[in-house]
Amino acid sequence: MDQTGELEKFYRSMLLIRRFEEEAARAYARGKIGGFLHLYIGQEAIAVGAAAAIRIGYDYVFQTYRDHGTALALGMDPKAGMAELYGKDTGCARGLGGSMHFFDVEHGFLGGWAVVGGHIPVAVGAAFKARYAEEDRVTLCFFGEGATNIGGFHEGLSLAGLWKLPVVFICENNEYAMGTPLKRTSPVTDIAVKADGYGMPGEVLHGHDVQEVRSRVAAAVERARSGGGPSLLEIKTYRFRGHSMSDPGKYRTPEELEERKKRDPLLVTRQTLLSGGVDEARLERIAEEVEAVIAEAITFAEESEPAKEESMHRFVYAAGEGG
Amino acid sequence: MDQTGELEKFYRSMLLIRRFEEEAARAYARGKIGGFLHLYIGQEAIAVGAAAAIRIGYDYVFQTYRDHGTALALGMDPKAGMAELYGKDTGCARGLGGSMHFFDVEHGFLGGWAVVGGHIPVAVGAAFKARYAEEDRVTLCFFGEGATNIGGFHEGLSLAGLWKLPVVFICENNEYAMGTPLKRTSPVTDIAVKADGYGMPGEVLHGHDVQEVRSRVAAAVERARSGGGPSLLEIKTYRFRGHSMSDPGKYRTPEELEERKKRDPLLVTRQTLLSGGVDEARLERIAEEVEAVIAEAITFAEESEPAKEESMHRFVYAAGEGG
Amino acid sequence: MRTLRYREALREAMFEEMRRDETVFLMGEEVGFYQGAYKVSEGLLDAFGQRRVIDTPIAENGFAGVGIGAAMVGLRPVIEFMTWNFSFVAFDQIISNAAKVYQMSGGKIPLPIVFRGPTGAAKQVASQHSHSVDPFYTNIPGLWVGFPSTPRDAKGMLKTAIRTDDPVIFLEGETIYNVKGEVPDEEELIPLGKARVAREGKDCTVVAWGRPYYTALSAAELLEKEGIECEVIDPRWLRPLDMNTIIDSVSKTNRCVVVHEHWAYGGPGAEIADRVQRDGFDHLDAPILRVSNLDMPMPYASHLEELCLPTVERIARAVRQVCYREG
Amino acid sequence: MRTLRYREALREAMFEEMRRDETVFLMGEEVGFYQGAYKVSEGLLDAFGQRRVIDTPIAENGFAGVGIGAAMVGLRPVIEFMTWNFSFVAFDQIISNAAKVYQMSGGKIPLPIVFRGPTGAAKQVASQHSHSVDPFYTNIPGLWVGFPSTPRDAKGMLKTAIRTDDPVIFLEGETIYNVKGEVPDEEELIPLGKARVAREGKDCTVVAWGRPYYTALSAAELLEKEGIECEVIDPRWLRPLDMNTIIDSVSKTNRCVVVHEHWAYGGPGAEIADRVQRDGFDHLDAPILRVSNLDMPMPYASHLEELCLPTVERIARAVRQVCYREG
Ligand SMILES: Cc1ncc(C[n+]2csc(CCOP(=O)(O)OP(=O)(O)O)c2C)c(N)n1
Ligand SMILES: Cc1ncc(C[n+]2csc(CCOP(=O)(O)OP(=O)(O)O)c2C)c(N)n1
Ligand SMILES: [Mg+2]
Ligand SMILES: [Mg+2]
Repeated sequence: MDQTGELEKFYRSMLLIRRFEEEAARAYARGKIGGFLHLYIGQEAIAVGAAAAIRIGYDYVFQTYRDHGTALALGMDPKAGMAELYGKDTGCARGLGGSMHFFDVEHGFLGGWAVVGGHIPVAVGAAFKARYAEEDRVTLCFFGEGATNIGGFHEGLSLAGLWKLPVVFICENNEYAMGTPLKRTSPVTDIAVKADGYGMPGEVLHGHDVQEVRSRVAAAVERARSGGGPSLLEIKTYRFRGHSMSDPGKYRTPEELEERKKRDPLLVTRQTLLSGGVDEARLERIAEEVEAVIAEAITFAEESEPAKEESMHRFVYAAGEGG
Repeated sequence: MDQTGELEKFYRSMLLIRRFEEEAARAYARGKIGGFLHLYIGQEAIAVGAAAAIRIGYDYVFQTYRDHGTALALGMDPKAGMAELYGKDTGCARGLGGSMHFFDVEHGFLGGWAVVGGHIPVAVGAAFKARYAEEDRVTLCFFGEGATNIGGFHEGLSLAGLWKLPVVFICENNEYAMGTPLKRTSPVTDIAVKADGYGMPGEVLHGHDVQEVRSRVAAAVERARSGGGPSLLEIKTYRFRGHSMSDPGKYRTPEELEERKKRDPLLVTRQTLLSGGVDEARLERIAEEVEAVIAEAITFAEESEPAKEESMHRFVYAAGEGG
Repeated sequence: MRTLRYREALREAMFEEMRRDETVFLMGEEVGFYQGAYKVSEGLLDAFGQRRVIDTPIAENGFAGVGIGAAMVGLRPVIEFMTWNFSFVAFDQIISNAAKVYQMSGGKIPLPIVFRGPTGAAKQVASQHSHSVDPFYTNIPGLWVGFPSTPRDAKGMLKTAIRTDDPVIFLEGETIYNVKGEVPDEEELIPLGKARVAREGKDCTVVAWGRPYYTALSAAELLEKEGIECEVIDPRWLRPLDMNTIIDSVSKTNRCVVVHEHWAYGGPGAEIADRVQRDGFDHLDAPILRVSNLDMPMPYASHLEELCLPTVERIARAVRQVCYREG
Repeated sequence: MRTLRYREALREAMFEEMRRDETVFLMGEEVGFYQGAYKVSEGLLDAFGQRRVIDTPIAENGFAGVGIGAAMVGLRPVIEFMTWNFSFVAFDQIISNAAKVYQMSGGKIPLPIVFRGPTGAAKQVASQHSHSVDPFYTNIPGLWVGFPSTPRDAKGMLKTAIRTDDPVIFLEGETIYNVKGEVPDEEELIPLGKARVAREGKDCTVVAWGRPYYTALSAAELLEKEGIECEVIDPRWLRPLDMNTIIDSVSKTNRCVVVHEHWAYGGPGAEIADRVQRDGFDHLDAPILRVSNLDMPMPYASHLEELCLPTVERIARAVRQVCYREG
């Protein structure tokens, strides 16, 4: 695919995520969705760029509770995602998991984890398996900058560094952990600095340029795939919404938010496409296609059967008693 | 005190620790002492040098289960230490704690902790209190190189680095965590490298030279005391015995051990003293004094009353029901 | 008497104790500038400043340990877990350190510290965020465990917890932060280990705390119409348990149902049942029944979540059963 | 039949399962070159190499998580905790991740993983190293919990645990590693959730596992001389509990004593008592009694440690009491 064609695809994918979440937010306000809902709005280029850097369905991907974007970028059916948010049996986790626990095994999306730092060693375990089975699969492990002070981060990166496992750690540094800015949570402001202590390369890049994300992640993925061990990528980004639906985001100024919105990955990509010769009409068509997909997802979610009582009883143990 | 006078004092203190533990090992073999017994033999210069670098009884000190040396260097009565090993009521923890849980509040020795890494955040808490109370106390926190992969290490150092607390982290790198050499447990072989990630200075020094330990620790202590924040000191050392009494230490060669024994801190200090003009007779007298103290400690431990049943019932809660 | 919300009552307790005692401080994630994830600490930063209201990074093992260390040398920390689910990464600090310092030091170092925060299923926050921790912390000697159900108890028990010279596990019901109730104007300290008879009745003793306390009261009202009078007991403290109050009641009603929002296996639910059968054996006219969370990870979907929690109907059914009043 | 030590039986189970199934591996601290802190894994490194017998740094949260991740994508890890005391720093991995993956993924990702290691008080290792973890892990749906008492069960249960598609908490008695017993020559898989009647008797049912299982057998011998015949039941699996076997026995003996090496508050001890009073109410002629660890952190001194653990005398006293045979 040519450069513009690829960028168009990225644009479409980012727009899909954006629109999916905008509609999820509306459905939340209407009481159709409950619990916590953490939006990825503003960070879409990271999921989309990273997804383009791996072999989808072969490689493994782990994300936090802020997981819709990554799942969709990897190709999860938006219907299954929206139905999950609605607590329906057709959801990607049968309505048992909700927003924070998206799973899509076919696309290698291994969750959706809600305890900060807890999934990092787990992701390292998937990378361990690739080594064990002599497969050249790579694992991507996403987390926020707020996770870098917790034990799970340290132990996960220590083990990956020690064993030189094929995993790429992607820290989505959106400047805030709930209401707390990085400077009040970390003794060092560049997360990438921490890589040294784990014997792995650390890099910093910007998250609004989807092609940059793709190519920098691809380099780290290739290093991992070819036996060069893990890396820590710090991707600077920003979330435009509050931490979750209940957070009005008062800890930052409207000016800061406006400033950051100038680097909205969708805006930036749109401009690049336009100046690269793609016309408005084409972008309009993409938008329409996306709207159709989203509308379909919502209808599907609305009309699906509620999560089943049987599911909650059944999916506790995989083995019957007796082994 | 002049240089030699000071070194003589250090020598005496190191010898006391050495002899205390040799006798403890014998008592263990005779079944007088039970449980785990982790000897500090070979590492004495670290405890003694560090103790000389702080204000004893004002500053706070935390150690792992390998704690006899540090407690004695700070001035704990060897009688109370030996009685504790014997499980006697006169022990420093009334026979409830044993070898791994020495405590001596008067000398600022705040334990004796047996879960790897678990005491590191606790030590940071003591440093936090000094800041809170606007006191210029410093906290020393000792741990082995094996502890540097665990979450408690990371979280403790992150918080201390973030809040610039008055604490000196002393990693006694004796090359092994039980049977595992550092290169099989850490992605980086210089522990001090990890300091960068916590925004604090990291230094490496050698643990067989007690005066070097004293002066380097003193520098870090002064920095902490005067508001300059925490440091991480990696002190290279070696333990001459197994991990604990049940470990024959088969994972290392006799040659390696012999090699390392050439840097036995007692041997090295003895040689320095002799070449500094102290005569054999004087060292002999020190040895005799130490023997007398040890003999007294053993007699005391032997003759003391066993730990009391009442103690184990009483020291569960400090408050009565009713608050 | 004033009417306060449970959340406000907790805040008042902290406010008053911090005002009274300079060594008391509050530490946790988002307790300061954000005013608390559940707004329990709202206003405390303004009142006491950053020295005493301390926002931490996400490092529960770390800041729980910091609290323990600070308590060892003379402070009285209140450590907030944003929710008790996150105490699991600090579990070792609590069981191995907080619960042991006093004993390990041979009685030399008391440890006045309170760990507090919301517990239980909130609303659709799914399996990783819906744990009830009662069974874990009540097992451990060296800890006191309190779980207030009403605003009045929330305030009076938290004040007691802060003044106690031992580690206290202070569990707050995430779904009852908004509940209103009367709180006395004058200072009140609710003593450790004293239960409260919330409703008198002669037919069946119902023991319940936290959200199920309210569900049990509703069930009691329903049953009253059927001619069954429940005596509802709120233990308030889960460790130590006030068995005298419970046994006194059972010796009158001869029946007992325990209602709790934790999984059935073990925990205070089983402990109370065991102790009632043991100490009240001769009084019992029917087996003790329990109404618990269903034995499964909490599902996200709201209608399923409801099925997993104790309901009025399940409680009523259990009471009817022990009263042999089934249809 | 051959005579094996408990430790050897565990080793054989791992050896056979690793030989049988390439996806099974062993990971933990000192399991390889050091041959295991308690020598359970002796020889496995030689037999299977470093790819499948993996020494880890001291990072329980980390390597427990690695096991979980590896199990999610098709391996069958056996994760050794040097002792279960150190599982507390990995508690979150077990409760929030291992016990939840299958449900969170809507039944798509089973998690075949065994966490194993020694538990309970060893000998004078003091308060931080003497925990019994039974009460913590049995509370959690999504986990199976096994605790073999004999070499035969150790082998057959561990083999079952490794083949099961769910996370299994496998508790081994640190003080019974040396116990010898008969183990069949042919392959044996002890099914999940089946208890074993270790000794028949008509006067009192005694439920016990781990070290107290042996203490209970000794007490039964002592009591036999006094004319009291105990039926000793080893539950083998603490989750799920085989209540049928226990209730069948109680319906014959009409009395029950539960003996366990964990603190009294909650846990399997209280759960068994509660379920016996509930399901066996009409059979009971006396309250169910429990013989537990004393409710305090374990002291170091050996004579005090002994007092804290269930003794033959305490068990005998409880049995006499439920048989109304006190002097
Ligand atoms: C161990 C733990 N502690 C606290 C929380 C509550 N919590 C959820 S998200 C969050 C902030 C995380 O910030 P960051 O890692 O930067 O990710 P972001 O939300 O910005 O994507 C907190 C404190 C949690 N889920 N887990
Ligand atoms: C969390 C935890 N895991 C495992 C252990 C068992 N253990 C005790 S000491 C030790 C080795 C520690 O090595 P190091 O930190 O280098 O200290 P050293 O013994 O060499 O002084 C281990 C694995 C423990 N006490 N705590
Ligand atoms: Mg963030
Ligand atoms: Mg070491």
